Amino acid sequence: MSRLTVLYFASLRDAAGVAEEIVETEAADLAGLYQALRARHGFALPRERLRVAVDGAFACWGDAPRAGSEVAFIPPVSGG
Amino acid sequence: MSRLTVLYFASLRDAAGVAEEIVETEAADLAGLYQALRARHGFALPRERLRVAVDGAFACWGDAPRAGSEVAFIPPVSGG
Amino acid sequence: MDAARRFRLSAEPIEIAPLHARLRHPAAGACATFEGWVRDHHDGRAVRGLRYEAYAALAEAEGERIVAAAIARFGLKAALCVHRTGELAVGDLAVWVGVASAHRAAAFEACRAIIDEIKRDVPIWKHERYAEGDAGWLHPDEGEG
Amino acid sequence: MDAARRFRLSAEPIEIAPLHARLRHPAAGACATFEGWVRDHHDGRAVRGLRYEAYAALAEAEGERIVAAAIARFGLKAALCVHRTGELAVGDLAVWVGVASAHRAAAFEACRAIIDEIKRDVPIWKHERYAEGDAGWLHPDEGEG
Repeated sequence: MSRLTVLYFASLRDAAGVAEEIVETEAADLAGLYQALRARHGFALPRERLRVAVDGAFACWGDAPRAGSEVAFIPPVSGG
Repeated sequence: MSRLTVLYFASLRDAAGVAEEIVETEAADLAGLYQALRARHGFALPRERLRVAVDGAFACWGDAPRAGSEVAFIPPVSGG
Repeated sequence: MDAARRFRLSAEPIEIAPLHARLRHPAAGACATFEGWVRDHHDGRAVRGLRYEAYAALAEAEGERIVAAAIARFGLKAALCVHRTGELAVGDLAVWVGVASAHRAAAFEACRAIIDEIKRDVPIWKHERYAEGDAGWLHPDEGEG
Repeated sequence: MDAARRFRLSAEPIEIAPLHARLRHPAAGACATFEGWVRDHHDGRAVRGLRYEAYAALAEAEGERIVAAAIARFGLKAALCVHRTGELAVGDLAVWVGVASAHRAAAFEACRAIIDEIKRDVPIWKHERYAEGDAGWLHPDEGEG
């Protein structure tokens, strides 16, 4: 069981209703973490359209969730 | 015999020693006019590297010199 | 803007003059800039204004990486980028990119590469408000935008 | 600058702000600019300064033609160009091109096309002064510059 912080942006934040939350997870990897949170919050975006970042750097979906880390799911960007 | 004004720019003006002059020419075309003026002033640039303009618009070397017109020989440009 | 930083987010209107001044270099013969302005329409819909939100820590790291990589790749004398966050109206400056290089080919290519990569990789999201009163986040499919 | 003219020669330093203001358009999402600056070197020689001379009547007609053609070809919202004449020092602005369009691809391509054609077709000549004390007109071979 890992306890970590998850950040939500843009449409994910609107759907979650919060910009961040503390999560306890038993997921084996970040893909599993997103799957669980998508089910809980009803996120419309499938994982294939997102990127994931840990502690302010892009990470891989196969990485294991680290206790105490800050995980962000990055919806398709639209700056510029 | 046509009497016209010739304008010189950049290295052609330096070589001619004047920015413009009145010329009387019997040349059949503007190419012949340049040939005569090149011989007179010792221009280094061959005609193949120049363009020619008449009355403020690009013209053709085969055009006949028109009395009263303003002819300019355009050395390779270097603006920008 | 911190003299060592070449990308930043700005919650305030972007002032171009001091950015432009930082590009000056005696060996630079070419300066290319790009500005993204808020348009009055998008995908056929009338736009009233928008809001940009960023994941600031990652956006600033990615932006800095992109600008630094362009400087190295194109041999630039200088390059800078600033991106707005917060509320913007039609006509407002959303993003500014400026580069200086010895010759113009590199200046154009680098400026284009920087804005393309900013739009592709920097975690910033646009929330558009439409004339009809509704609003929404833009999450373009790959290749869009 | 006369509001109807989109190219002009300037014997005085070019002021960017009023030119930039003329590019604004509510349907424009992209603005690209190009500036040519006097470099401190050319072909390996140290440059102290330079002078631009133009055949004004033909230069203004050709410049106007080039900018108008780019507006039509790229569907621009606006485009302007000003080129200096007279004496310039290292770092001075020699030429400014600015374009506004709905999207960035057209803005970059049009801005590049305008400066390329200005350099190729507009009768303006550069007289460089070198650190060694000599000076000369630049009459580049085709493909140079």
